[in-house]
Amino acid sequence: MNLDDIKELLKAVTDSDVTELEVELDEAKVRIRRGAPERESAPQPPYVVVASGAMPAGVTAPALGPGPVPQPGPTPKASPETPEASEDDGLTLVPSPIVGTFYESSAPGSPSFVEVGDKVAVGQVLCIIEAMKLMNEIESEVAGVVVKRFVANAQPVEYGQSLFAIRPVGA
Amino acid sequence: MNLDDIKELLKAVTDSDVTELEVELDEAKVRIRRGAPERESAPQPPYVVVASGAMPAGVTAPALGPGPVPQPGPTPKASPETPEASEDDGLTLVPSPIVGTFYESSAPGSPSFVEVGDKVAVGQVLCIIEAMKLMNEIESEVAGVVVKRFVANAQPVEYGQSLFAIRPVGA
Amino acid sequence: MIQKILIANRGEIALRVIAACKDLGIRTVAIYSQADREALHVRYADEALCIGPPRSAESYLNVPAVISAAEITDAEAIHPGYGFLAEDAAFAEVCEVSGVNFIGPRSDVIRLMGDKARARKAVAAAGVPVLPGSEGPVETEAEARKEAERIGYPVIIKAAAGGGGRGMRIVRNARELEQSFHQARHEASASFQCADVYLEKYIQRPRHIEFQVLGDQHGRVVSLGERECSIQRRHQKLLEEAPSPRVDAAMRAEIGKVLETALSRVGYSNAGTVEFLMDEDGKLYFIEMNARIQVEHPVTESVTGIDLVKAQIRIADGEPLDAILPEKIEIQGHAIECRINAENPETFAPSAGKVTKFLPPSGIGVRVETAAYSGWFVPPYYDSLLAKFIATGRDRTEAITRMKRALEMSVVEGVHTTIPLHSRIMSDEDFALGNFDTRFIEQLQQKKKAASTVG
Amino acid sequence: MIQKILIANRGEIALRVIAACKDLGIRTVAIYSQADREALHVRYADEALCIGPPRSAESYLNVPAVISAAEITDAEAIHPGYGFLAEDAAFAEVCEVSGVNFIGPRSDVIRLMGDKARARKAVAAAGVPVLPGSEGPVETEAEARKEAERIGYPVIIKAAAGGGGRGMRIVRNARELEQSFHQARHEASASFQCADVYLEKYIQRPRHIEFQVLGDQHGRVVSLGERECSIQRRHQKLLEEAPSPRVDAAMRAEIGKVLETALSRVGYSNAGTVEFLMDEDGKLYFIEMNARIQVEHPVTESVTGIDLVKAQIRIADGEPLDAILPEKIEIQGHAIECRINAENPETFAPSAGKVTKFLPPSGIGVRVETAAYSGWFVPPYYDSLLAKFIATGRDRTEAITRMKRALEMSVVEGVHTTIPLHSRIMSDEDFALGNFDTRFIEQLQQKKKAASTVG
Repeated sequence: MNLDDIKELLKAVTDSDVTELEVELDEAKVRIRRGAPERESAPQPPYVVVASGAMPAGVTAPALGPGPVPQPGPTPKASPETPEASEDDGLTLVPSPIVGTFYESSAPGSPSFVEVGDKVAVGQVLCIIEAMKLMNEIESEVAGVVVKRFVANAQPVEYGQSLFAIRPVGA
Repeated sequence: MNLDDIKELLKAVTDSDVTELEVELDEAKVRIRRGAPERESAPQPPYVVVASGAMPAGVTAPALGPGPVPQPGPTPKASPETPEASEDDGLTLVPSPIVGTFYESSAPGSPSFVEVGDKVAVGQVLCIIEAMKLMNEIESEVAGVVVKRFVANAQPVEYGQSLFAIRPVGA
Repeated sequence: MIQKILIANRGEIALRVIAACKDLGIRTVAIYSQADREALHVRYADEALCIGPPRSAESYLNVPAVISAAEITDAEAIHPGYGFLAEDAAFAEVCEVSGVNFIGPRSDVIRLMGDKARARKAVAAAGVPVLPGSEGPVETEAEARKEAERIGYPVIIKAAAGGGGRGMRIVRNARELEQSFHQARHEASASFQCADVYLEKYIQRPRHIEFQVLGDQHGRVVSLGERECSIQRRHQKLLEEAPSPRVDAAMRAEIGKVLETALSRVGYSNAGTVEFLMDEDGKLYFIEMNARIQVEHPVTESVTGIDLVKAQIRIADGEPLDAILPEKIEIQGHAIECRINAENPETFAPSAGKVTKFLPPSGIGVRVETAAYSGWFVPPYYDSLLAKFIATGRDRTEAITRMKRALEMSVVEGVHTTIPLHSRIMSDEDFALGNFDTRFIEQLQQKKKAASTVG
Repeated sequence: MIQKILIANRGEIALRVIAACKDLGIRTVAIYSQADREALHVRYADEALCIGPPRSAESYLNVPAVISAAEITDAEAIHPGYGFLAEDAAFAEVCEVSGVNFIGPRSDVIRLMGDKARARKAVAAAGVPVLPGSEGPVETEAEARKEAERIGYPVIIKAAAGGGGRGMRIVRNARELEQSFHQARHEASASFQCADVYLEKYIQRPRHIEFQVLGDQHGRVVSLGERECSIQRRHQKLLEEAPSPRVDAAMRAEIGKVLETALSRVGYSNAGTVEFLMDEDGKLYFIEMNARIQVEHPVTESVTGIDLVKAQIRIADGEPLDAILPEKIEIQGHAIECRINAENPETFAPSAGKVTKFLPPSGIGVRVETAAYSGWFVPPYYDSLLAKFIATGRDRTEAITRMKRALEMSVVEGVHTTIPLHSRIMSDEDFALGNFDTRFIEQLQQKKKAASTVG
């Protein structure tokens, strides 16, 4: 059974008036439910919550794989700020591609590469991340307007931490 | 069984007035439900609910919910037989009120108190459970017909284990 | 050789007994109430039998059901664990007449130890130091007054049949005596259906210290050293350790020797614990004996290397202590046990419910005893003990350090636990120095309150 | 004194290092890949930092990211655990030049030990018995033939830069030599970018035995006795124990002494393991040295009472072994470790996925090292070690009994594990007698097949 098969099953269930479907086929296990899930999270017997919570557990999860892991990890304690903006708002987040220290300008006292409100072009330098004494220029991958900066000058950043939010031109 | 078979089953269920269907065919297992899961929201204390389903089974168990306590608990390894009948079929199950040994008659060689097919009245003795050398007569709480006996003569029974299924008069 | 044992208990102690049986190659029968179908002792035993509804009176305390379960499963012996039927002399007697091997002392010895006044008299006769007190029950106020003056104020009045603090009255001077005496008799009568009370010397700041003993069925009794159990709240132990920071080798040997003589004389067999109070000068006074395995037995196991539950079973099977114990009992290192209860750490209200996450600690120097797991539902019918964390080290400091780490590197979610309280104890200076008595927890709570008032 | 340590690893070993740091009062920094956001080392460390995407090459093996993480968190030292960067001499060197304290041997010593031929020469010079073999790489077929005749058939040809069985060829007689020599060079070249091969005496039924050592930065090296690691499958250890059923006190002392001299001479510091093969006559031959803490270190900890990871950190901090170790190293009791891998116990195929239920064993004589928990997702990117169960006992029999019980009283659902395989090992007669060599697992599988054919 592959992802397409599961999608097909989903459609079939949607077209029927069935509320629950479980399939065990070869090595795969699929369980589909729908309708009033509020009830289950309320005064339900405990194990039902377990079953319903994390979607069809078992085999489907692996299939989805890690991929773009959702940010809210358990304790990224080192990251003091977390982005509130998201791509849903039409904004593009610029994540740090490496671990290091964020610098807003090329040297102390120099003007910042960009300020909130600035227009930026593709390839324009947004900031520097220093790692092991190397200054890595971070360039914008979109053209747009800088809407927010998440990190203070000289602040450490972890991999994937959001640095800027940019509203792409035309968005 | 393949996907098309499952889709066909889904359609068949939708077109029928069946609320639940379970199929085990070769290596495959399919379970389909529809309609509101009233049974799950039954006002049972959670631990009782836990007690009911065949918990270790993993995914299917939680969905089953409480209902008419199916015997296959986690490891009542001492109970060799389990009832298939349930109150849903209009049958009344007679559970053993104590731990002990089941006897069908008052003495070896004597006729059984009741046989399958017999009519029984309220208060009529169905069997004896011996515990600590004491013979405890188990009386029927309903009037009806004995439809099934779950336990062999001289077999040990645990608390709550089903002994008989009785179809109440008029049911 | 015993082939099959029925475990008349639940929770972590049921698992503890299953482990000992497995280590001895003995088959096990678990019994359970309807509330415990998902319990681990049901899963890990070779057989399991439902014996009744959730309420203990109708299941774990239901003697006919328990005996009957042993009969239909052909179990030759019953291990009662602690609590429930463990110190019920009548149950032990039913086992004896039913031909079931009760893993514990004889029923008459259990009965003797259950009567505090008689127990005290019995051990005092063999030289065990007891609290100065009345010889048996005190019937009249006049008699009580005379005894109090002989013992010296303050004194404490206790119910002869009592336990758990009920029916106790502290009397600081002659003026308070009359009222307290009558109140104590009244409470004793109401709580235990027996108005008998006795008088004892009252220790202001006692430490609670207990000795672990093992006796075989051939008249030999051996002391395995002491446990320090002063960290309690309302007479409920929260934390135990071995050895005690206040008992040295000489005192351990001296008390051990006198206990061995005294208990051998009363025919004590199997595991037992002799409880003492220690006064401010470090003197020990016998208070009572518990004729069973205790919750806190693992700390003794850790420092002696002896598996006490295995020993219990082998004793019940008739083996002599010579075959079970090493020639010389040595106390090595230090061990601490924290009781992780499903309780609010501030109010101590029991917290039943679903344990949504349960990640026990692990690693070097850490032992865990538990029947909990992620997704388990703590039933409201039984005690609130969720797990025991036991940390061992070469010395007390190392044991404390490791316990601190174990408390930090574990997760319990869904119910309140006493973990935060234990973390505070582990960081307390007086605890680190071994400076504490049975009022420690009370003082710790006050310290916290004071700190939060200042802040 | 080191104040903060960055742990350049994940899984159970990261938790093990966090525990040691907590026991020493040192703060910890966890690093993690995007696949490990829900990992316990992230939860239990004082700080945690995401350093890259799931693939190890871009995260745990990414030297600039690791060093940078240490810099921005002000960690003064890095503990590499095992695997990943643990024996990467270049990484150790980067640490040295970056002023970060690498918790392990000096980079030049790691480099020496990484070159098997040089390592062998170095220890042989100091009197450590080595397998009869060629002095360094053998360049031509003629040279190989001469060496093989000197050593005596069977011989084995190995890649100088190799490991894990690749590039190895067994040669049973002169006729096979030509083809095997060229094949081995070809494989070595393809696998390790270096065609150099050397020759060694081939032992038909070897046992794998290794010695744990600790060296301080002041020239002192101490041996902590051996571990028996013969239970392997395709050179992957599955079960280890200490002591070895085939090493007696005299041999332990003799090998220990010669190792202490040899490793002191090469300037070895921190923890390390010296691997030997034992031939059918019980003679030991050095094969290689691992310049790191090993997966199986807990069995040595259990029988010596020494916390090896704490020792590593204190050594890196400059403390002498005199301060860290007791005066005399004593081996007490017996310990066995079972590696519980998320693998199919028949096919050994890794089994990534969600661990729906994880109930580790607990109780007397059982230690667990794990980073797994109910609901955790075993990522497919890293090794398959789910947990280590360590059982200790007064003797080997007790340790086996307790391990058997631990395997029975634990639950892992959602992924396959090697638990059933270990249960079979624990019940095997030859294992109980200590009669086994590195082909044990192969034979066990054959036994099972034979049994099922008969049945």
